Amino acid sequence: MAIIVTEKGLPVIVQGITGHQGSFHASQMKAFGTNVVGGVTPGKGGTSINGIPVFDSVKDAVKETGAKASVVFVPAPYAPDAVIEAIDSGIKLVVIITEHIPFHDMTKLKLYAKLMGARLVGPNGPGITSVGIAKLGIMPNSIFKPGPIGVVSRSGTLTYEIVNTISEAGLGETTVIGIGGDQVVGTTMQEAVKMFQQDEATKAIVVVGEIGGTAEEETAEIIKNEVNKPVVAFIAGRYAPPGKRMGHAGAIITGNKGTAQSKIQAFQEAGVMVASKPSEIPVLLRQKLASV
Amino acid sequence: MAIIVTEKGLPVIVQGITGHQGSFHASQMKAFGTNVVGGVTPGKGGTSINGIPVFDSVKDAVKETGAKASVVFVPAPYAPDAVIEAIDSGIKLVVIITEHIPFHDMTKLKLYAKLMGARLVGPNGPGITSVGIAKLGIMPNSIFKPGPIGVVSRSGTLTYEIVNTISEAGLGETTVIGIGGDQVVGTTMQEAVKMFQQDEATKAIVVVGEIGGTAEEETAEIIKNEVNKPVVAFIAGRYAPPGKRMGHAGAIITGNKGTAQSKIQAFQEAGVMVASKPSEIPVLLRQKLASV
Amino acid sequence: MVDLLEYEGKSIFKEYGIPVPDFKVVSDEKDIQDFNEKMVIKAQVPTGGRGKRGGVRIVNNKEEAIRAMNEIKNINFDGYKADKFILEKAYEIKKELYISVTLDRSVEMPVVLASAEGGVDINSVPQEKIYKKPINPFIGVTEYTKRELSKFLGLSEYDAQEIGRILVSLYNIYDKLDASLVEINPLGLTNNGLIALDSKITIEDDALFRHKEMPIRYFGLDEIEIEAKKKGLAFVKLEGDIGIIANGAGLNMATIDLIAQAGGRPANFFDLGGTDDPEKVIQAIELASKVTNKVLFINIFGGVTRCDTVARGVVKAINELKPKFKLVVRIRGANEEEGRKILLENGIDSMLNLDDAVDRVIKLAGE
Amino acid sequence: MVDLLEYEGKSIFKEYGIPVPDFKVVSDEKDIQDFNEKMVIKAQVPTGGRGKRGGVRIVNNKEEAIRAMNEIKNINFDGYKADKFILEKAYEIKKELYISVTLDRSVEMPVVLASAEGGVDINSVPQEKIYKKPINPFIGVTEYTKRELSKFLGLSEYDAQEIGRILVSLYNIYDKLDASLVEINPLGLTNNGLIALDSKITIEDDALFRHKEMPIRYFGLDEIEIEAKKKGLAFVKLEGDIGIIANGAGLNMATIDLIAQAGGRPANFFDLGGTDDPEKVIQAIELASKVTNKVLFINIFGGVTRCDTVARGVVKAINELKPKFKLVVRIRGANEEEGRKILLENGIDSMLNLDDAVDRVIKLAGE
Repeated sequence: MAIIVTEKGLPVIVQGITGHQGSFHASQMKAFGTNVVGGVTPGKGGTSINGIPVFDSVKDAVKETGAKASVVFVPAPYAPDAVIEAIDSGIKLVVIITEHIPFHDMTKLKLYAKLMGARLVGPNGPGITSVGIAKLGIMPNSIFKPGPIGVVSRSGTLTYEIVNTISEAGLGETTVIGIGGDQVVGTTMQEAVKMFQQDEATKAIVVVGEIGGTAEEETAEIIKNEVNKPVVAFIAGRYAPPGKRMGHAGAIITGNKGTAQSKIQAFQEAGVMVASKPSEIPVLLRQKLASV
Repeated sequence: MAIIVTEKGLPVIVQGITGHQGSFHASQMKAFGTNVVGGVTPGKGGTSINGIPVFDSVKDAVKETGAKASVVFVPAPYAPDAVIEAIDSGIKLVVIITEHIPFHDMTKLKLYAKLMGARLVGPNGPGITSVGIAKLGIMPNSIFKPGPIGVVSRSGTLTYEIVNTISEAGLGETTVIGIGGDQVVGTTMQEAVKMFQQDEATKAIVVVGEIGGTAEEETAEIIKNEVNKPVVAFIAGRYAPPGKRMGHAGAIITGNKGTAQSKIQAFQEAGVMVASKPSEIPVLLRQKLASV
Repeated sequence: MVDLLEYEGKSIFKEYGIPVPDFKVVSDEKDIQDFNEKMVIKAQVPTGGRGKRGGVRIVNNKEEAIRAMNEIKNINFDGYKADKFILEKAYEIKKELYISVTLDRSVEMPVVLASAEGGVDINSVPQEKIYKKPINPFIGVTEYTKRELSKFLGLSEYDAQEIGRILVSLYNIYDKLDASLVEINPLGLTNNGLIALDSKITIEDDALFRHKEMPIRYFGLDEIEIEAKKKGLAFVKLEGDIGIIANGAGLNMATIDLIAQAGGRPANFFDLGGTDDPEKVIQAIELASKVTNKVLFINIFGGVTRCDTVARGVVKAINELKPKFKLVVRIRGANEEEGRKILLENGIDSMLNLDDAVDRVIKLAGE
Repeated sequence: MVDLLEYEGKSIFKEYGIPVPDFKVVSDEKDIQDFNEKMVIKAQVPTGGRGKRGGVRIVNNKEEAIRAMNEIKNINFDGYKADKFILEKAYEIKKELYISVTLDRSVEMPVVLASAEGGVDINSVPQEKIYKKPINPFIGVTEYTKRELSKFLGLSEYDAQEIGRILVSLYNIYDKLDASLVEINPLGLTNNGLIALDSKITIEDDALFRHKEMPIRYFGLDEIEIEAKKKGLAFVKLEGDIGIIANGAGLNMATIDLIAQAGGRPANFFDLGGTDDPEKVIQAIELASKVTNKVLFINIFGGVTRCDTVARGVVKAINELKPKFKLVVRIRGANEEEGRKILLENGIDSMLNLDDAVDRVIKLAGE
């Protein structure tokens, strides 16, 4: 029915809820139908934001609300500690929206999450939405439509563009996961694709990649060996110059590594159709789904 | 059929094989029927000990022999690194015989093993023997007899005494695991008892505890809630004075914590028969097994 | 990213116990004292290949050193001129090795990379000649890794001890300074042990808040890129004439791709980011104007950044700046209707469909 | 275990940035200078409850200090006399707190324990008044733990910062010095912040190879226990008359239990350990002789230690030492037949069954 966020009514807290972004998106999530049961801001315990109770600590929030997932809007210098607090308090899914978390911290956080059996999504991404179930993050509520397409993306707004295109074409999505644009991310493209393969409701997968790193090449390898569902890919940054960080910390061609060409070639060799523009994605999806 | 060591022919290496203990017990393990495929001593690669090839590193040994488990005889100052080397080389079961490893190191090793999905047994224990399958450690080969009793113990020679008693009484063992006498051990009494409960071949469980810590009390709680097989316990140290470390680093009554009385009471409250001497254990086992 | 110069890196090496030659940093004739031994003078520039361009010279006395320095000062190193120099003893090197600690994005951990083929670009060394091993940050450098490393490099027992210490120091620098790369290339093997003959340390931008002591460097950046960076904006100058503003890095790259695929020439990458302040939009248009010759393409998919905010900013900017270039605005997402209305009321036509917008941009750019 | 004295612990606290009173260590009248304020003089002894015994006194000038010191020197602290004293300023304390970092065997990680009820034995404080929180060694002390802690202790914002720093320091001491306990009790809350009024640091024996700087302490040990410890043997003196040697800690404890249950009085715990050297057996018998009045019971289950080795050692020891006490030898396991034969050839009867052996011991002890 979806990946990662699969439980309707999953109790969610927002860490950093009293901030500008935190409070806005807590309300947006509620409007989407997410069961936002509380927020956390140290020192603001006992207050409330748009009817959502605020706690001093995740421990308090979990104790009072039974929260199982958290969305983190805490600024980068404090975000790693907020994530550890969530994990230590028994939260098993932590969606990190915060950008500019040093990758050194993420390396350790990711290992710690693995040790403690928690899953991280992000950082520096729009979060995850399972259509009809819950939204944990900042994707616009309006772009989704229930349907059979699983979307995994390294991007934020480009994801909205593509999801919107898919929805408008009359298709629709199971889960849309923005894994984040950093060098080290909690949930990888590779994992997401494997999960979509396992998910019964997902009939086809869209992978939105970009320059930098080798996640797409490794994903292509997985698709070749383990995925029998149709996959359509899009790669941003075909015309990006080498050695320049294109906004995302992870979007950089270093030496001859991480080029769009390399990724496109890897996908094509794995039998994945690579769209040349967002509007082509639903066209290719229809073709692929029709031929299954 | 057994716990932890369940695969006949499991390829095992011995780390520290060129030492006095390592070489002796490598041969003893072979004589028991363990598939000892190699040994590791840095700088001694290319030689052999009693027909067992020696490698410079675990990586080399795994590459050449396909080893899946390791028994560590490396002295305490170097043992933690040897364990990490084994884990990093893909070994999933590391039996640590070495004594006097600082508990600070064990705390970290245990977390690291969890992170990497490896199991540790020990340190400061006799290892683990699955009768008819393999022996990883230093228990005397002669004391075992195939049979339905699972034995978990914090002790070494006391385990031999008790296993010998069980064997001579015509019963016999599935797996005997010496978890080690330290404060922090790789596999706990609690885990072992849970595994024996799951193991079909094990019809009754013997728990050999001693003063210090709360492992027995916690085990009793597990037995009460999760175990329906007959359990017989023995607790050493009923007459041990408080505040004195009785040989094992973990065997100490601190304040009023860790007394034999507390452990005996906890077991009795969990419906466990507590033997007053080793020779009583097979008697109680026969009673319990007959009444099942 | 902050790339430290050789002398800065070597000072850090020294502090962390990595052997480096005794060096002096000189920038003027008067900094150079009399000497009478084989020394080397090296331009302190943040570019590779300075040796090939004559930025590294052997000198035997004060006069030669001054002459060399003055000559090097005239060399153009990828647009950079040297004003600082290292003057240090020239060692007899038996062998040049390579060692670094860097993030491996694939294993998501730091790795040590090492090779007995040092002194060249590590990317040109074949994989099988490179020792590569992850360092788990919860554990640090293990003893067995040190043994593997020295065996791989074929070092003597004495040097094995030293390379172990050097590796620990490199990892400590990586960890404590939030570096993305800590590299010694070449690591010289002499008769008296190992010595770091060069240094490369790169500090991650995102971690600079923890390292106020670090210099801020803009090497390799265009003037407008520097201006953007100072304002905390993500801006990359390209060679074309079509200015681009989009919100989000991925959408930005995709927009550039679409323009380029359609035959246009994008002038820049420029991520507006998430904002609800029209002033930010005005600032952005002002900046983009500086690289835009023909058309400015604003492509927004509203989420955190709402379309009406963008529209208000666009209107104000156009009125204030009265630009000569043409404008194509495409807005979708949050408050798109209100945004379109605001634009229309001010005589600015906007588009909803991305492909159509790209066509329009190309058409206008060709006029 | 090495228990550090207060002044040793406070020196470490100071080094790690934990606020302590300015203190002076004195042991003689000439160490004490003139002063004219409220000071406290404290016996440096490794026992609890020294205050109740008069080992801590308030003094207002040199003369009072000297008098107090000389008086304290005559106090018996569980068999220990004070020869060193801390002389430090007596603070105005608003509240006494408790904080420590120690291993929690149950969670298998270090934990911080803290309470607003300090100055008393933490074991006497009810659970709900103790803050307890594991510290994952891969992560260290987290910011949120500091917040929880200071909230639990009801500290002001100023003191909250300080308690956070103190906690980090305590954990660093625990980690860097391989301590099993690092305790401040009481931690004084003054008008000018927090201050460690006492210290307790215990270093783990097994880690002493990493801490050659640590003093070796035998406090609370009997002479024979000290002798055994110096030889690296595990020996605990008990009150009885039946000497015990067994191999293995568990078997040893079980042997003591069996003897005691049967009405005998064990004289000691003594783990022979694993050995294949008869000389070690002789040494052991020699040591055990010192506490044995009636019977020496040697109980061996052979594994690493083979029965024939033990037998050879026993024969030689008996011939050399010609002890007055009686001997019961019970051997099982590796090479038991050979061992029995060796003993028999030398006129020593041995037993195989443990219960029978215990009966024999009790019988002989009663004769």
